[in-house]
Amino acid sequence: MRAVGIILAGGSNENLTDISSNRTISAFPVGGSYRTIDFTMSNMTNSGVNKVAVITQYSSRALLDHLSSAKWWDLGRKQGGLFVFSPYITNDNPFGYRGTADLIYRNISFLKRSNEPFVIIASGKHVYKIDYNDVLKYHQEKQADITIIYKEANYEKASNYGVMVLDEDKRLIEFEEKPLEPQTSTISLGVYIIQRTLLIKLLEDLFAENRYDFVNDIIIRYRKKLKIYGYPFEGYWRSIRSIKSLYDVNMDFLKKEVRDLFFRQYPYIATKVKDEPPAKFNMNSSTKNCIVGGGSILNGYVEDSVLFRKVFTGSYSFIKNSVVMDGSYIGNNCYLENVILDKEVVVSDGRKLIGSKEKPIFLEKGSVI
Amino acid sequence: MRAVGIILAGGSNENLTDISSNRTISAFPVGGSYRTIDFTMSNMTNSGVNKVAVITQYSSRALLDHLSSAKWWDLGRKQGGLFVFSPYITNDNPFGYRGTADLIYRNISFLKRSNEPFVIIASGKHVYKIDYNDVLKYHQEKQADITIIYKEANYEKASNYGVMVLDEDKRLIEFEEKPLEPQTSTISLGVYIIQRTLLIKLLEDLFAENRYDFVNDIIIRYRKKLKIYGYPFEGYWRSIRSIKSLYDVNMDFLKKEVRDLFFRQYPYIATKVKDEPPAKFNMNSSTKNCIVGGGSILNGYVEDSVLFRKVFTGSYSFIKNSVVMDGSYIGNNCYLENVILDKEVVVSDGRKLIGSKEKPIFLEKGSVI
Amino acid sequence: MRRREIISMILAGGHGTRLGILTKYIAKPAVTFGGKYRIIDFVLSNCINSDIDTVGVLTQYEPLKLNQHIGIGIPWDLDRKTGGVTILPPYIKEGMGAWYSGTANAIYQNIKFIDAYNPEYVLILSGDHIYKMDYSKMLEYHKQKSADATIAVLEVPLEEAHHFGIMNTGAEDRIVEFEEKPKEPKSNLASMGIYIFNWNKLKQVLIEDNEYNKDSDFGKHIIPRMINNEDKLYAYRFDSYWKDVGTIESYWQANMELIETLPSFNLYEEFWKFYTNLDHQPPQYVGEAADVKRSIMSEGSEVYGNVYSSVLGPGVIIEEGATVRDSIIMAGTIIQEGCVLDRCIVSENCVIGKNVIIGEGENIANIEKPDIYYTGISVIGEQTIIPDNVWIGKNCVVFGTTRLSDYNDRILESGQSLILEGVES
Amino acid sequence: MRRREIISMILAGGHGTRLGILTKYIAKPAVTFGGKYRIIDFVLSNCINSDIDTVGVLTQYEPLKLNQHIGIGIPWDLDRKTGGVTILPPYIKEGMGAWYSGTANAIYQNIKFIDAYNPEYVLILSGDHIYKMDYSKMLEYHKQKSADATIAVLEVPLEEAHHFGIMNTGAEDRIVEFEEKPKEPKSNLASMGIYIFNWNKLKQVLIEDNEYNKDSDFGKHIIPRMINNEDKLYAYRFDSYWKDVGTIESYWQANMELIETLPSFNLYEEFWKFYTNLDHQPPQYVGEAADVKRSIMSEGSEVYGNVYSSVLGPGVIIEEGATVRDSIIMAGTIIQEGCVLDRCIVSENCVIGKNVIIGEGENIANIEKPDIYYTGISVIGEQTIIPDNVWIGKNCVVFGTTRLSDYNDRILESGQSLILEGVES
Repeated sequence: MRAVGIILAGGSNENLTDISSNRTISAFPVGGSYRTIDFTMSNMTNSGVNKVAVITQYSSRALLDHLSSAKWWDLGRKQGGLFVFSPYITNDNPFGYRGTADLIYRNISFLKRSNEPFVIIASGKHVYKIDYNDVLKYHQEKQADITIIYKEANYEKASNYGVMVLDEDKRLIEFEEKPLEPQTSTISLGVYIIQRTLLIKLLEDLFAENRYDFVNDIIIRYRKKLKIYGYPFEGYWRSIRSIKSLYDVNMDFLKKEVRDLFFRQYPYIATKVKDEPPAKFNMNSSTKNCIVGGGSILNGYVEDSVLFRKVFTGSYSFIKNSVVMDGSYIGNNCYLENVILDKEVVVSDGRKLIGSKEKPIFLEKGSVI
Repeated sequence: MRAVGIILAGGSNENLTDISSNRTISAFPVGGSYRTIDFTMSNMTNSGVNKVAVITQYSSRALLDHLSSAKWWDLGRKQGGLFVFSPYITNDNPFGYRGTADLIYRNISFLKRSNEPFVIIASGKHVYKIDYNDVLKYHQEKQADITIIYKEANYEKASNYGVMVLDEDKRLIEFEEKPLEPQTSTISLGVYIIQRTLLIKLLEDLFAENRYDFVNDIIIRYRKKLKIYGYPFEGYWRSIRSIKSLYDVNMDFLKKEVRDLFFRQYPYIATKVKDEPPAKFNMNSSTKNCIVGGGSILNGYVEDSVLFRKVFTGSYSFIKNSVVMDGSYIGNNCYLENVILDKEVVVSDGRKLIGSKEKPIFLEKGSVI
Repeated sequence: MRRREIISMILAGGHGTRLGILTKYIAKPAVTFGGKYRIIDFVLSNCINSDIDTVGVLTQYEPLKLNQHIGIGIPWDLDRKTGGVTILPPYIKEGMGAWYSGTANAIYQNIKFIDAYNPEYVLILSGDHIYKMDYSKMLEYHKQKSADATIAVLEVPLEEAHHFGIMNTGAEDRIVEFEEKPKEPKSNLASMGIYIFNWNKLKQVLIEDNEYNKDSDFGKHIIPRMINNEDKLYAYRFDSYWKDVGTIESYWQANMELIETLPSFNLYEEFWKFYTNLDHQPPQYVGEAADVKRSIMSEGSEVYGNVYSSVLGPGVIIEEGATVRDSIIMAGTIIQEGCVLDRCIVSENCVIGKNVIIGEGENIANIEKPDIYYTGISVIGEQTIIPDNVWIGKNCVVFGTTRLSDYNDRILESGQSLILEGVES
Repeated sequence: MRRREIISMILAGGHGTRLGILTKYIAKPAVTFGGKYRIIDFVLSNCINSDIDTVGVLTQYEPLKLNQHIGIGIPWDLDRKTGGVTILPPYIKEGMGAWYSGTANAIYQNIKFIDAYNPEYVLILSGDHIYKMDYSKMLEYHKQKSADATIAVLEVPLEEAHHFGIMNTGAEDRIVEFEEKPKEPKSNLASMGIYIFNWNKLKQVLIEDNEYNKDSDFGKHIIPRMINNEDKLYAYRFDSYWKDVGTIESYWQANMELIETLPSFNLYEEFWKFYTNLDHQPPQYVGEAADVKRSIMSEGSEVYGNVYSSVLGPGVIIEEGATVRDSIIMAGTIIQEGCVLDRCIVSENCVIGKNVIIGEGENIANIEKPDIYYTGISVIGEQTIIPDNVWIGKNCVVFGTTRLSDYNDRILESGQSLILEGVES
């Protein structure tokens, strides 16, 4: 693959809107075994990209831990295949977060030292599967300066995203970020392919003008000057932005077509290996339509739920429509419905928690109730 | 080894005093093939420490590049054997550098998640060889809370260091940082062994009181409350603090006993592998009392100098008493005496540069003259 | 090269013929166990958990799967610049080749490999056993005793002692005699095939013994020779779970023990994890109409049917309406709708067609290999395909891409074998 | 497992007998070259520089040093979770062992290994050659031609063509005939032993050929069979530096070429680096009284004496007053005070005592092995010790811990051999 990858794994505006967690979205557990960033990481490496920079603004410890070894994505190279850039302070650069383009600009030496002609810029908070080679081929066919991956969304939802107007040839005409009244329902997935040297030049020009935002100062500002094209994506794609979307994406994995796409169809999604033993279903357990992670030990009843690794459920407990993350412990005689337990939550014997599908109850990491 | 290592690789007060370089001292080239930090890194791994955190304040790109793969020190573990912590900004922690203890406190989770009973805290700017197992054994025999490695220095030099007063049993009585009139010539080498749980407790207490300095707020403040002992070190030891000391340490490697200590006596100093071919001595070259790094091609005359890797010298050029770092190019008919060329300096044909041993000329990285 | 205090040599060359079809194309240490593991994972994990970071694995029989599994040692943190895990097959020296002809001969042929690390001690292990052991404690004991060799022993019931290599000990557990499968055992201390030797001593004895025994074996030659030399040999008593899964029945039994509510061999302890090479690790799924009880399921397995008292490997699919009971289903196998499996071992990547019944009928020992298949367990070899609506009895063996025409009226009677050759990959 | 478009198989099993004592205990691909490298480094580096990340190395003869050198592949960035470098020695299948009996037979025995990566193409290389080649360009050519096999060829002087395997080509360089060392060559296109095959095609031909030739060889059997089958074979012309360092003289010559001011084989190009396994890499040192000219020195070597037109390996020490000329001194060897060496090859970790003279006298071919040592070069085997004040002539071979008593009046005349056996390690 003739491209390097940049994954934007969390800026200041990228925390879940409705909880006060320090964890960036990219580090949130998805689908029983994964972290959100695994999907984009695996898309990169499965497409043959073998040099990836993950740029974080708030460098959550969870994300750094997850990426502490590059082995799982086979990016462990002598001179580094996986680079994790956290912001750092120098005399020249005493600023905090100023924008997505600023995040990349601060690590421009990564781009300058590469030889690959193209750069793929993607977000770490999306769940999808793609071969970027197809996009790159399209980019070259169109002789585009920038290619943006897009999707047709429900009109109502479009106002949450960057909305694009494309001409017949799929060249970008207009781009509006979270418009009040979207002109179309064509939404940008925030994934870009661009020539490496062009990106370096744009970033340097921007910085000289004190501009720092990729969408406003590059895509929108240059939409006429550059040849920017849209590449249509049609498969499963979700963006995690809220507790509700975290819940919904996890529940999606109870659908066979979603499981088959990510679990059974080659190429696979790679993640940090956890070395848990097989899941154990004891005598009186009952399990219906559930995902159950390795190392879990089940004694109770579970229905329509996603259980991550090392979950313990006690006897006569009942769990329904819930998401239970790694290492959580549910005692005997509990009742949980429409609940999200973050990692390592302890639910004591006999507790009852009932949320709604629209507003599931969320218990933060390590809570004991 | 039952200890984890912490290497302090550069705080705000740790730049070379007499040049305006962004590079931390830990990343400076020493001895023809190494970076300063390699000595402490290798001391750690050669002593069997297999979990090392390098904490940087100003995270110079050179240092990060040098540490980008843990393979060279055989610290590449599934869950990470080498951790590089750069400062990061969170809502809780918007501060810049506040002190050595603060640097460690910010990464206290590294200590909390470890199981090893001891911690070795060392600096990344020292050149020496030691087996920390001997120090640990001494620490346990003395039933010390903290053990500080010390050395007897020239009295005149002591005022540049932390000066210790020890009783007969080598227990610390007084400690003064850079005293105007040193009471003794016993200087601290800034290397400490301490119980992990004690360190965690001290750091948490300190932080609660808004104290941030390891020497002032732990060593000096607790000197009577804790059992702090000195461990005498007698071998070659240098600290790099200035251009002059950088020059002197490099020149030391022209002495057989220094070369034998670091190059020939087991265990060896490990460094990032550079894959340069053998050094090449062409027909008309002449080389006397010189270190010459791999990949260098020599055509001129060189005497009493240290040439790093990939240095090129042109015909009829004369180099004496100089230090030439990686990738520098010296044209034909040049004359260099008492000069330090940082990396990738280009000296054009016919140039003449003469410094003094007391004040060598320093050319910054990438200069062209 | 950095010197090592101790290095470990794992004998993984055994053919494991008593495991029948399970070891037809793979070495015994590479056979899966407990769903997601392979047998060798247990000793490899014991090594790294005991802080031994240099391991040689001696192979010679069908090592491909073992090589692929071990790779460069990443799962066990044994991918090192120096040390780590090294596969050691036989090789040609000065124009002469030699296969490993005995356990000690295999070590003899690798003296140079060991010498390169200049270790003080060498730990000899077998790649065939399932147990948890902290070898660093055994090493401590060895040093304490100033022993030349220390041999781990298990107390077995005296009436079974004649199946084992028995150590007769004197004061302070010093070994005074070794008897291989004695008819009238004098003690019940059975050798576990785990030895620590002072390397200098062992090297000398290996070279000496090679003069006399070209098929030098630890139990038969080296230990007796050392006792004879009055070297200091001590027994190290071990009293926890240890299994040699050498037969179909013991292999099946050991797997079944894992599904107990409180298993005698516990995989779930945080401080002594077992590691394996599993690249793709999606979670397990249990379907709407499924019933799973008293069972363990590995990564990526999916159950839509009924699974009772069984062990499922990674990626296994049990389709709707199928019932699997008291069985071991290995990685990647699919059990289609309506099947009924009882006391079966189905190897990796098989496809069992719809409504197939396996394991019913009379308990007649296998006719061709009655010493291997006789406890009622039917075994299906790897990559086997069984067509729809077939009925297979007890103690049967099936291997290969079988078709309806290979069965007599859709039936394979108890004790029959159906092995199609030449379908290697 | 991730599928690979192309994987590379390196034949590294050769004994290299024409290199005499240099290959006594190590396989030819593991012999050092150019100071710090080993011969196999060149093809391994070519592979990774050509973006091929999956490499099998077929070994069988004395592979210990080769195994240690390759390790898990870190120096070549071939330490991968899947793919990377794998050492492939022969093994026992279903109770039967088989050494590799020919170049193609070695690939035949590893069909399963290759199949596991399901590659479209397989690149077959020899581990014995020194050259730079971008295999990705050869692959492009292979695809362009829609070839079944592509063979790299070198144009040699027609009068030397009878030493080589010669490809006779028709239109567009399609190969119509292959002749091994033809007496009357019809073309000057010599096979370099570098082949790209479509894997499916090669696999089929290997299986077919195995029926007839148990010692199946690419040149002798596979290529002729494919030409006979009217498969599409093309020659890929290569016109840069390529050396088979198969004899003492050609090995010495190729080393000497590296020290030219403008060498025909340039190690110093930034965009095509060669990688090797060198753990400890202190810089070189040249002493006060030293004179070093027209020479290359590897990491950690130190010269206090005179070195002219020579190649020094890592860690070599040339003491004060010693003179080394036109020689190759390998890793870790010490040449003590007052020695004079002329046209010598001194292997790894030797100690040459004070005032020893080697390489003077009449050019008499070696008496025992006149076909190996006859060009005036004397060769000292690895770990040899030579006592002080000894005089050794031309075309001599010395190996072992020699003492004064082993020499006749301190002299070993030209053409004599002094080989002490049984000093392996």
